[in-house]
Amino acid sequence: MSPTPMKLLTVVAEAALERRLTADLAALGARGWTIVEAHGHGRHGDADGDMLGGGNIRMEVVAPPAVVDAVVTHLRDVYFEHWGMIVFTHDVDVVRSEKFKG
Amino acid sequence: MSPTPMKLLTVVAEAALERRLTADLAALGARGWTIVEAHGHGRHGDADGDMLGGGNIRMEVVAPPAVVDAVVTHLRDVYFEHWGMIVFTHDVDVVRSEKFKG
Amino acid sequence: MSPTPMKLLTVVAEAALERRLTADLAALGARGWTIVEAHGHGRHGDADGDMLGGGNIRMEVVAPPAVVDAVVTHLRDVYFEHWGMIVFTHDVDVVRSEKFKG
Amino acid sequence: MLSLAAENLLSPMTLAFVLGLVAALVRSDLKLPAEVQAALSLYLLLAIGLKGGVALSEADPSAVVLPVLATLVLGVTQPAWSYAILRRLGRFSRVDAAALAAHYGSVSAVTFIAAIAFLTAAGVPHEGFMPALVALLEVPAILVAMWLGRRGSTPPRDAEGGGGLWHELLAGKVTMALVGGLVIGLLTGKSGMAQVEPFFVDPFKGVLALFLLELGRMAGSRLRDLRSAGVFLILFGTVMPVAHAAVGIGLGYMAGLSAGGAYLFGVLAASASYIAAPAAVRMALPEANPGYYVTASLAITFPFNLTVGLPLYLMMAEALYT
Amino acid sequence: MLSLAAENLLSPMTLAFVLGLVAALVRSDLKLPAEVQAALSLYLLLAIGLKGGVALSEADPSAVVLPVLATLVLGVTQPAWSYAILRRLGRFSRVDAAALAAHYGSVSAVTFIAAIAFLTAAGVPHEGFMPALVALLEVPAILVAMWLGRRGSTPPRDAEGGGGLWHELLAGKVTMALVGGLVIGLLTGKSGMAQVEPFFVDPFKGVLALFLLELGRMAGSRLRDLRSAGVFLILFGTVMPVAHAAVGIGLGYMAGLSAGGAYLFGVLAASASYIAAPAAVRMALPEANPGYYVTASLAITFPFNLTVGLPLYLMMAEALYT
Amino acid sequence: MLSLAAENLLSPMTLAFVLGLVAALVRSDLKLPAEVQAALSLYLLLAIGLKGGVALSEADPSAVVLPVLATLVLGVTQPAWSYAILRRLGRFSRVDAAALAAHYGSVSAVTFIAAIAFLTAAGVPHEGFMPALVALLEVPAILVAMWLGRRGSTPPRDAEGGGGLWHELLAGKVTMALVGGLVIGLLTGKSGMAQVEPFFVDPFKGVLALFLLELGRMAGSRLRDLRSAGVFLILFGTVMPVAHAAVGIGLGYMAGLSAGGAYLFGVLAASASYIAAPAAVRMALPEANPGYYVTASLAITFPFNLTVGLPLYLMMAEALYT
Ligand SMILES: Nc1ncnc2c1ncn2[C@@H]1O[C@H](COP(=O)(O)O)[C@@H](O)[C@H]1O
Ligand SMILES: Nc1ncnc2c1ncn2[C@@H]1O[C@H](COP(=O)(O)O)[C@@H](O)[C@H]1O
Ligand SMILES: Nc1ncnc2c1ncn2[C@@H]1O[C@H](COP(=O)(O)O)[C@@H](O)[C@H]1O
Ligand code: NA
Ligand code: NA
Ligand code: NA
Repeated sequence: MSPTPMKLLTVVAEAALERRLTADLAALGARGWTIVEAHGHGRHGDADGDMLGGGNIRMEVVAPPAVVDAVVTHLRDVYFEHWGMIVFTHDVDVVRSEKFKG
Repeated sequence: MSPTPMKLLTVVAEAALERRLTADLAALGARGWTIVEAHGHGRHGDADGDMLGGGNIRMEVVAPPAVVDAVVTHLRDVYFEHWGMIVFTHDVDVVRSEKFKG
Repeated sequence: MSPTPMKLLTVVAEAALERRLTADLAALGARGWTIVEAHGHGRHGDADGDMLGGGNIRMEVVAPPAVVDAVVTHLRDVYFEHWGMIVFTHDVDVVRSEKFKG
Repeated sequence: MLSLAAENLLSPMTLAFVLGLVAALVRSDLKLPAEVQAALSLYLLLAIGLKGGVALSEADPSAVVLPVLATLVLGVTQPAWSYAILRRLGRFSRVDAAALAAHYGSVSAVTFIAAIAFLTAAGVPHEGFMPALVALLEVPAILVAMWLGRRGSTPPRDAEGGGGLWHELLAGKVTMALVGGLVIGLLTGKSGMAQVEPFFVDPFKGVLALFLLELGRMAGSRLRDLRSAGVFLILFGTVMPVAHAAVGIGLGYMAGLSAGGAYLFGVLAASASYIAAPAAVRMALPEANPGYYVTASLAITFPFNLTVGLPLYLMMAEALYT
Repeated sequence: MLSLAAENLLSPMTLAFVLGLVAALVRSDLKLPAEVQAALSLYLLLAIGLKGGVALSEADPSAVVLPVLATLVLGVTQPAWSYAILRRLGRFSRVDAAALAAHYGSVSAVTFIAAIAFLTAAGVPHEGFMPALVALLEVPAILVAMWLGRRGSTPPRDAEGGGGLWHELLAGKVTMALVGGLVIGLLTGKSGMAQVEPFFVDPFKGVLALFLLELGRMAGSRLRDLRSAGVFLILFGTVMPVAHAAVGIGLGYMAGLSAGGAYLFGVLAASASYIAAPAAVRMALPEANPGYYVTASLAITFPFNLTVGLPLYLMMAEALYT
Repeated sequence: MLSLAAENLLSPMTLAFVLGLVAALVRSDLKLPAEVQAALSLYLLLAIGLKGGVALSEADPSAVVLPVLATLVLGVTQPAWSYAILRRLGRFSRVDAAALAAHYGSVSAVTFIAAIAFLTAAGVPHEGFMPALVALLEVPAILVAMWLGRRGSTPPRDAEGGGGLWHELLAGKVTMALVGGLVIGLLTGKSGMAQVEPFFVDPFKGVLALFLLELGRMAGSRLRDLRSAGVFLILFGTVMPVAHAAVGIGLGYMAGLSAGGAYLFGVLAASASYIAAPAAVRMALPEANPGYYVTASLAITFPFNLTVGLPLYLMMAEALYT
C-alpha cells in the first residue's frame, strides 16, 4: 500500500446549484466528485429541503492541491456573495493517486 | 485565497436526537451545521432507519477550536451513556473564516 | 476531554457492494461504520441512482491505523479492478477511543 | 367462528404481513422505501380519522359521553396495572417497567384499523365514532407511564424535559393525523367526504395490505431479539392483550356500545402502541431498553393480535352480547 | 353565494391545507416525505394535462384561437404592470421587483386545479382545454420579468446565462409534465384515457387534498417571514390577485369563453407561481431576496386565493355573465 | 392489425414511456424519485402476482403441467443459444456473452405486464396463471448463463460465491414480490382479492403508465451508450426477441395454451430482464461490461418490444392459431 497525499475539498451549497457546480468542477480539472443530499443551518437561515428545493448538497472532491486551489478561488469569486455555501479543505492519503490527477 | 484553520466536528448519532442536538449547538455558539441522513453499525447494533426511526444522522460543524471543545464536552457528558453516538474532530482550512466565528 | 488519535477511512463505492463491504469490515476488525447514500462521477462515468441501482454509498470507518491499513489493502486487492471505488484516509481525534478498538 | 378465524388468517392483509415477515427472515431486499412507508402511514391515519369524523358529525352527542369516559378510565388504569405486574412478577427495573406500561396502556392504530376491516368482512355493525377514541386513548397512558417511571427520581441529564414530552405527544404525527382527519371529517361531513372517497375509502384495504407487508418486515427483523427478551415477556405480550381485551369489552358493554363497538373497544385496550410510544419513551426514558419494549410490542403483541386476537376478541364480545 | 364560499372553506381540500398550516405552526413532525410530495406534484400535473389534452382532441380549433391570444396578452402585460407597481409604489429594487413580477405574471397550477375542483362542485361547466392555457401562461411571464430585471445591467458573475434559463423553463418539470400530459391526452383520446381513469381521474381530489396538506406546511413555515415582508407586500399579495382576476375574467369574456371558462381564466391571472418561478428566479436573479417572492406567493397569495379568491372570482364572473 | 399497432403506440402507457425518453434527452428534471419508483415496481409485481395467484387457485392443475415444463425448457435453452450466438457471431468475450445471455434468457416482468394490458385492450382471452410462469422463468436462465460464463475458470477475487448468487436470485425483490403475490392470491382466493381490488386492480394501468415514464427516462439516459455498443448488439437486441417470440409461441402452442396464452408465452421468451439480471450479473460477473448488457436490454430490446414487438407477436400468434 502506498498512500499518496492529496487534498479533499468539501463544499456545502444550495442544491439548486448542483448542475452548475459539477460543470465548474469538470472545467477546472477535477476527475470526479461525490455528492450527498444534506440540510443544515447557516447565515442564510435553515436550509431544509421541501418541494421548492431549499435543501443543500454536500460535495466532495479529491484532487491535487493545484486543482483544489483553483476550484476554491472560483467558488469564492462566483458564488459566495449571493448563495448559501461553505467550503473547507484538508489533506488526505489516497490509494492509486493516478485516479485523481488531471 | 487565504485559508484559515478551523476545527471540523463530526457527530454520528440517533436521528431522534436531531432537534435536541441542533438546539445544543446553537446554545454553545456554533454558527451553522450540516446534516445528512445515515445508517450504520456500532455498539448499539445496526442503526437502520425504518418507520420507527432507528436511523442515524451525520452532523458536521465547522467552528473555532474553543466552540468545538465545548460541544464535545457537552455531548460526552449528556448523551454518551444512553444514546448511540460517536464524535470525532480534525483541522480544516476554510475560506472566509469570519463566517464561522461566534 | 482526552481526544485520542485514530484513523478515519472513507470509501465511496457502488451501492450494490454494501452487504459485501460491511461483511469485510466486520471480518477485518472494524467495530462500527457509518453509511450515507451518494451519487457522483468518476472513471466509471456518472453514478446516479435509479431503480437499477447505479448509485453509490459513502462509508466511513473510525479505527486504529492497523485495522484501517488492513481494510485498505483488502479493498484495493479485491474491488479496485472491476468496481467503481475510491478510498482515502486521514487522522482524527476521537472521544472514548476504547469504542473503536478491536 | 373458526371459519372467521381462518378467513382472517387468509385475508390479503394478514398474508401480506406474513410475506413481510418471511422477507425479513430470508434477508430479502423486498422493501418499501421508508419515505413511502411514512406516506402510507399518514394516509391510513388520515383516512380512518376522516371516516370517524364524518360519523361523529352525525352521532348523537349523548351516545359518545360514556365511551369517552370509559376510554379515559382505560388510559389511567391500564398503564398502572401493567406497571405493577411488570415490576412484581417480571422483576423489571422501574424504567423498563414504565416503558413497557406506556406501550400496553396506549394503542396501536393499525391493529384498530385491521379490526375494522375484519369486522366489516364479518358483517358486524359498529359505532362510527370509534376512531375518535383511538386518538383519545393514545396519549394519556403514555403520560401516566412516564410519571410512574420518573416518580421520586431525578431525570438523567439527557432526559427531555416535560415540555418536550407534551409537545412530542400532542404535536406528534400520529395524533396530528388522526385528530386532523377527525376534525376535517367533522367539518366537511358526508358531502365533502364524497369528493375524496375514491382516494381515502375505496383503496383503503389495499393500502393497508401494503403497509402490513412492511410492518411484517419490521417485526421479522426483530424476531431474533425474542431470545434476549425472555419467556416472561413473551407471556406478558400474549396474555396481557387478552386480559385487556376482556376489560375493554366489559367496559364497552357498560358504556352502552353495540357488540361491534365493544369489540373495537376491546381491541383498543388489547393493542400496544409501536409508533407513538416508542418515540416518546426513547426521548423521555432513554435508560429503558428498546430491546424489551419494541420487541414486545411489535414482534410479539402485534402479530398475536393480528392473527389470534382479532377473531378471539370477537368471540368474546359475541359471547357477552348473546 | 355565501353558501358556496362556506362550502369551499369546508371542503376537504381547504381543510387539509389548514391542517398543514397548523402542523407547521405547532412544529409537528406530521409531514409527507419530500419524495412523495414530488410524486404527488407530478401526478397532479400529468392528470390535469391528460384531461386537458383529451378535451383539446375534441375541441373545435377555432374556439381555441382567441383564448390562446388572450393568454399571451396576459403573459406580457401582467409582469409589466406588476413590475411598475412594485418599483413605483413598493419602492422595491429592480431585481426584487422583477422577481415578484415573474411570480405574479406566471401561474400556479395547483390554484388552477383547486379552481376546477371548486367549479365542478358548484356545477358550472367550462371549456375542457383550459389546462393548455396554464402551460402557455407559465413561461412567457417569467421571461418578460427576467428581461425587465436585467435590462441595461451586466449580470453578476453567478447569473445563469440565457441558455440556462430557457432550458430551465422549457425542460423544467412543471412544463414537461403539463405539456407531456396534454400531448398524451391529445394523442390517446377518450378511449385511451378510459384505461387510466381509475388512476388519474377518480382519486384526483383526494390526492389534491394530501398535496395541499403539505403546501399548508410550507406556507405555515414561512408565515413568520411575513413580518419582514412588510405591509406593502401583504397588500400587494391580496389586492393584485383580485385585480388580475378582474382583468382575466374580462379578457376571457372578450375571447368568447363561457362563464366557467372566464372564471378559470381569471384564476389563471390571479394566481402566482410558486414552483416554476422561484426556481427560475433563484438561478437567473440570485441577488433577489427569496424572503420577498416566496413569502408573497406561497404564504400570502396562495392561501388568499384558496380561501377567499376562489368563491369571490366566481361571483365576479357570474356578475359579468348575467 | 395495423390499427392494433397504432392503438398500442397511442396507448397512454406507450406515450408515457416516450415522454420519459424525451425528458431524458432534453435533460429535464421531470423525474419520479427513486423511492417512489421502487414502490411502484413493488406494486406492479405484487398486483400481477395476486391476479395470477387467484387464477391459479381456480385453474385445473393438469392444464398447468405442460406450460411449466415448456417454461423450464425455455429457461435452459434460451441462454445457451444466446451465448453461442454472442460468442461465435458477435465475438464477445466469455463473460460478456454470458452476461447478455442471462438477460435474454430471463424475463422482463414489465414487458409481460404491458402485454397483458395490450391483450386485454385487444379483447383476447388468456390463461390467468401466466404470471406464475414469469416467476418460474426468471431465475433458471440466469443460473445457466452464470455457469456458462464461469465454466473452467476460477472466479476473480471479487466474484460473489455461489451461495450469494442463489440468495440474490431467490430472495431478490422481483422474485419475492411476484412469488409472494402469487401465494397470497392462491390462498386468499377471489373473495379475499375482492377486498383489495380497488387498490391492486382498478388503478393498475395508470400506475403502469407512471412507471413506464420513469423507464423511458432510464432508457433515454442510456441511449448515448448505443454508439459504443455497436451494430451487432443493436441487431441482436431486435432480431433475437422476434426469434425468441417465435419459439415461445410455438412452445406455448405445443403446451396446449390458448392463442392469448401462447402470445404471452412468446412475450416471456422475447423479453429481456432489466432488473433481476443486471443486479445478479454485476455481482457474479463483475468483469462483464454493463455498457453492453444494460444498454441492450433496457435501451434496445425493451423499447422495441413495447412498440413493435407487442403487436407483432400477436400477429404471429394469431397466424399460428387460425
Ligand atoms: N459552521 C458551519 N458548519 C457546518 N456547516 C455549515 C456551517 N455554516 C453553514 N453551513 C452549511 O452551509 C450551508 C450554507 O451556509 P450559509 O451560506 O452560511 O447559509 C448551510 O445551510 C449549512 O448546511
Ligand atoms: N467505528 C466506527 N466508525 C464509523 N462509524 C461508527 C463507528 N462506530 C459507530 N459508528 C456510528 O455511530 C453510530 C452509533 O454508534 P454506537 O453508539 O457505537 O452504536 C453507529 O450506528 C454508526 O453509524
Ligand atoms: N476525485 C474524486 N473525488 C471525489 N469522489 C470521487 C472522485 N473520483 C471518484 N469519486 C467517487 O467514487 C465513485 C467511483 O469512482 P470511479 O471508480 O472513479 O468511477 C464515483 O462515482 C464518485 O462518487
Ligand atoms: Na392498549
Ligand atoms: Na398570474
Ligand atoms: Na427472455
